[in-house]
Amino acid sequence: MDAKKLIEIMQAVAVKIEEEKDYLTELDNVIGDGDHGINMARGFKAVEEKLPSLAGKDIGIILKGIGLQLVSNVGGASGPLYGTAFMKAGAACTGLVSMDAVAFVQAMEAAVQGIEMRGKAHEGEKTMLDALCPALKALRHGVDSGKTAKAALADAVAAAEQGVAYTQTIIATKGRASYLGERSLGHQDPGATSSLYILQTILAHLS
Amino acid sequence: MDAKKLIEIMQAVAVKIEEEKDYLTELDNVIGDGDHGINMARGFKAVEEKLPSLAGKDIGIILKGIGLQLVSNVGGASGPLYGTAFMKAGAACTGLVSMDAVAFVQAMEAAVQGIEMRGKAHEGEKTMLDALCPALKALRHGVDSGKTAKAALADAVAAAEQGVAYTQTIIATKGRASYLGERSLGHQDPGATSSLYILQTILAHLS
Amino acid sequence: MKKIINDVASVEEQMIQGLVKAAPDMLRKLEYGTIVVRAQRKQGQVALVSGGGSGHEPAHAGYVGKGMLDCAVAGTVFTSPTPDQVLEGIKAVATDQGVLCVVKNYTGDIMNFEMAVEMAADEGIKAEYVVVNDDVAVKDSLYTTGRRGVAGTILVHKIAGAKAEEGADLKAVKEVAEKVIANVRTMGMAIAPCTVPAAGKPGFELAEDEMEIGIGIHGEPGTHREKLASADTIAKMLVDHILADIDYKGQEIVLIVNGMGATPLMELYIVNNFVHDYLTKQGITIYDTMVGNYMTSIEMAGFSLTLLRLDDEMKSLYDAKAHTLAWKK
Amino acid sequence: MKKIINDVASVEEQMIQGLVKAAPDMLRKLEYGTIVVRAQRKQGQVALVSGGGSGHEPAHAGYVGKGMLDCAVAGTVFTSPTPDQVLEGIKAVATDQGVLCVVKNYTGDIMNFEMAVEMAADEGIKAEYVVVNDDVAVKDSLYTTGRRGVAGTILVHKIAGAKAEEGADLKAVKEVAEKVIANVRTMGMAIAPCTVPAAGKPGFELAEDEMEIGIGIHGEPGTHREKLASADTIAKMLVDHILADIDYKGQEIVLIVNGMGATPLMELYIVNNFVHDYLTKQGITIYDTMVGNYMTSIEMAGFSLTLLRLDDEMKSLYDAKAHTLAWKK
Ligand SMILES: Nc1ncnc2c1ncn2[C@@H]1O[C@H](COP(=O)(O)OP(=O)(O)O)[C@@H](O)[C@H]1O
Ligand SMILES: Nc1ncnc2c1ncn2[C@@H]1O[C@H](COP(=O)(O)OP(=O)(O)O)[C@@H](O)[C@H]1O
Ligand SMILES: [Mg+2]
Ligand SMILES: [Mg+2]
Ligand SMILES: [Mg+2]
Ligand SMILES: [Mg+2]
Repeated sequence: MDAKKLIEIMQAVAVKIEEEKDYLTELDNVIGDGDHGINMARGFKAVEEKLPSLAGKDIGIILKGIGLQLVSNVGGASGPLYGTAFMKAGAACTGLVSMDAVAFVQAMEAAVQGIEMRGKAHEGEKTMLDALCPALKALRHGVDSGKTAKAALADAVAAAEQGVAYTQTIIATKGRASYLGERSLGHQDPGATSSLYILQTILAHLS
Repeated sequence: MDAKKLIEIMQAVAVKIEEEKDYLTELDNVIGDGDHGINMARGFKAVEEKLPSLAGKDIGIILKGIGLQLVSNVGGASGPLYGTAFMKAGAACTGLVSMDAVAFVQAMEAAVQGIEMRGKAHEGEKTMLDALCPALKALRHGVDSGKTAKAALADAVAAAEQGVAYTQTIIATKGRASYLGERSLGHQDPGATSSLYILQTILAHLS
Repeated sequence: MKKIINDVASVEEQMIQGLVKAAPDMLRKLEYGTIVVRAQRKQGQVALVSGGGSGHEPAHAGYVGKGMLDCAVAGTVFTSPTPDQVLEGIKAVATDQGVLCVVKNYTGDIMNFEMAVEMAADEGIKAEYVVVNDDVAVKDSLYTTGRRGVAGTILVHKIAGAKAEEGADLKAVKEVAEKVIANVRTMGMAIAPCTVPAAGKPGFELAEDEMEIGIGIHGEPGTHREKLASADTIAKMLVDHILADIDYKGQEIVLIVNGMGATPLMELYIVNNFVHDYLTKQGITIYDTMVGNYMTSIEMAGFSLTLLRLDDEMKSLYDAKAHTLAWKK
Repeated sequence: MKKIINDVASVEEQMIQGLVKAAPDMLRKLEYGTIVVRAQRKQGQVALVSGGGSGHEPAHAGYVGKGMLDCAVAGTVFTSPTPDQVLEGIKAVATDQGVLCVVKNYTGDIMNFEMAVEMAADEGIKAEYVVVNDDVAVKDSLYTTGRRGVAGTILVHKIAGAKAEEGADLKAVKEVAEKVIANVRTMGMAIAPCTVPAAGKPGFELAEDEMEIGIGIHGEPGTHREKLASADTIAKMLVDHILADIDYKGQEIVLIVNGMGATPLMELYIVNNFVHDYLTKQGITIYDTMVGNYMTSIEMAGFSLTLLRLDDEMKSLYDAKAHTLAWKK
């Protein structure tokens, strides 16, 4: 994947998020405060507007630029989290003009660590990490065992899907859903769902 | 009608008003502030509680006592109006231990004048006066032409019924309904309706 | 009907008790009825009494205190208090300088206060009253009951209250009250009705896309119904109605953006954002703005706009210190 | 959704503009974002910055002014402002004495303010923050996000604001803020939900006879649902919950009966009537009572109760002069 492709993919992510805005908000309405889709759509719209000015830059700069846009436009919990994720991924890709499978794993590793650090959370707390951590594991495993980036990412998406389903079965201990205690059981986490959408869109647009 | 009968009739009026409380409130809801039945029921409940202590008094004192209870328990527009009506009727009956047809006319005349004076209103403004003024006219005419009190009162009730129906056809220029302007058309005046109920109850219990 | 109350019959009594308990050093409830007076009785100055039905909180008990009212007499919800209750209030605060009652223009309120003032006179108390009629939604004419008294009433409390506190005599206090009345105009609207507890259901019903224009403060329907419009459109309509009655151009005014009880401040500020610019563009100078719930209709959702034209006397009385539950200056 | 607004996208901007226009001599809006600061910038004293999502009006911009906040940063409705916005606010009011941010305990608020404070430090500004977590509806535990910050936050604004105004240094201002946080507890309920403008429909739905207990201030459902009960029953339940967390017996407290936005004062006073007597009976002394809409959830109907245990320092700071839109002392 080169920088041009990355920009193309991020444009597609912005479209996808806008499409799923109402659904993500609906999910957040049940166990949160009903704004996740709104927040994400606002942020990715800002990203979309920023992308043209990032064209021609290296992958590190593009990812950091996206992270900054998310941090300063999403707000709420998901803003700093996704923002940190992209900024950390960018830092892991400093100077790269294209990304191979190994770089992709490293970027995603940095992103997930960034979220864990910023959110003081880990897998199993009914957050976006329940999609991202299994996805990262699957991605790393796939790449380590010699799969193509696309094939490994397909595994990651499948793992993220399972992770999203898993969020329905656990009680939230982080984020607003944690205020509901047992009442959060049976409901899908909005942040995990938006993470899945991002991974799905990357996969769909990988050549 | 002697003082004992008067007390009996007023007890019946209190029962009737309580029965019609919701309907009167409903009428007031449409063109007023939805409390006429509540106000009247509160007032006549106080009257009912007071009646035993008025037993044995003359008619003038009983009517004044009722008026005072209404003034100090009904509130709103109807309180001072009905209160003044009964107090003026009482003043017209000072010292009487029983009331003949002529005295009845004089009492009712005083009552209606009291309302006109206190409310600065006259017939045709969509108020209780649209029941009471025609009723008074019919009563006076009946008694003047030699009818019994009961027969004349029957005429008065019939006139009041027509008056109540008439209130549906005119625009209010007094009371809260006047704020509605043309929108008050087609709706029956709650105060005229409660006046009719009082007259009907007196008629039903006259021997 | 969904309300946080105990039972319908005790709403007024418990509310007034709860209000007094919020400021026991400042306020006292009389034994007789739902009547609130200052804890420290005024001496040697004109005393101000107001009141009316309950359901307009913080009016009127929220305006009892230094610089404003001496006494507020509360009737049951939306029903004028009775003459004996008003008389009780008058007697509890009357001074040798006399008492001024501030009455809103409703048939019931006027008759009950009028009777009370007559009864007070019989007991040797110098009592008079003024009638507030600021609501331009209602046409004023010799042949009707005239305009209603609504949110502008609190400006009468404030300015006449300051005058009384200064030690002015009854004539002067009454005069300044009447000056406020002559210069204050209001108009209101609602997007959702209110429910009188004892009635158990709303005074009118509105569809999701409807609003009622020209509402009063007693849950009654307004002068007409329209499709719900934007905040700016509604606010412009109300202001235009007011300016058609008094042309405030070139004047200095106080503006009240008043919530009807259930309107979030968010919406009131959005309204103020428009009204401020719109008035300024017409050459009207906004001396001060009040945004909040000042004269409500229980849980009605909607707002009213009030404009008062100031002169130097009213301005300095408006600025004078006041210490009440709902208005501190 | 039935609201008096212009369009969903401009709610926050127009609201903040309208708020500032209500007190142009006292408040100023920054060009960048929906950020409100005092018109006269403080010099040589610690500056206080607070904020969070919009929808809690009058919080927080209504508490900007002498004796309380220096700056309020408003995000979109119920969404924490972003770090660059908070940073902008910090920079607009920072003094050489430093800045204290008052943050309510939500993941989003904490992360965004934390990043802003880090960024401020990079620019050489001495900035710290405290986290308010007064809501006992939520269990506090090492393994959760802990209790939420709700209405008790305004007592932090008031008391830490007075300390800053006195000229105390950042350490002392932060300490007294943390003392308030340690001693303040809140719990709330709702009988009707609110609607985030951008979402267009309510956060939860309740039947005519249901209420939600343990609600927060972001339209989210509470900890559980019950059949609607009487005002006294509800109030007792909330107080008991609070007293189970901190035993206020024998203490002097400030009590806040806070409306959630659409609750009529009538109902809040009825609640106060019970709470006052109930607390007094348990040997708790009520030093002062505040009844009104202080920390709202747009047009949610319901209320919360807040208790703050006072000591001499907090008492005198609580009593200190304050001049803001929503709190005058
Ligand atoms: N501490 C955390 N760590 C990781 N993810 C979190 C954390 N807190 C919340 N989230 C994620 O953020 C999502 C909510 O985002 P959003 O609704 O935009 O913010 P807010 O909760 O402030 O309204 C949750 O569904 C969850 O996946
Ligand atoms: N000026 C008036 N003269 C005579 N009757 C009046 C006048 N104003 C109002 N009424 C009567 O009073 C009735 C309303 O009474 P009520 O609802 O108890 O008082 P309020 O209008 O104060 O709520 C009206 O239906 C009308 O018949
Ligand atoms: Mg959310
Ligand atoms: Mg009525
Ligand atoms: Mg009435
Ligand atoms: Mg949010």
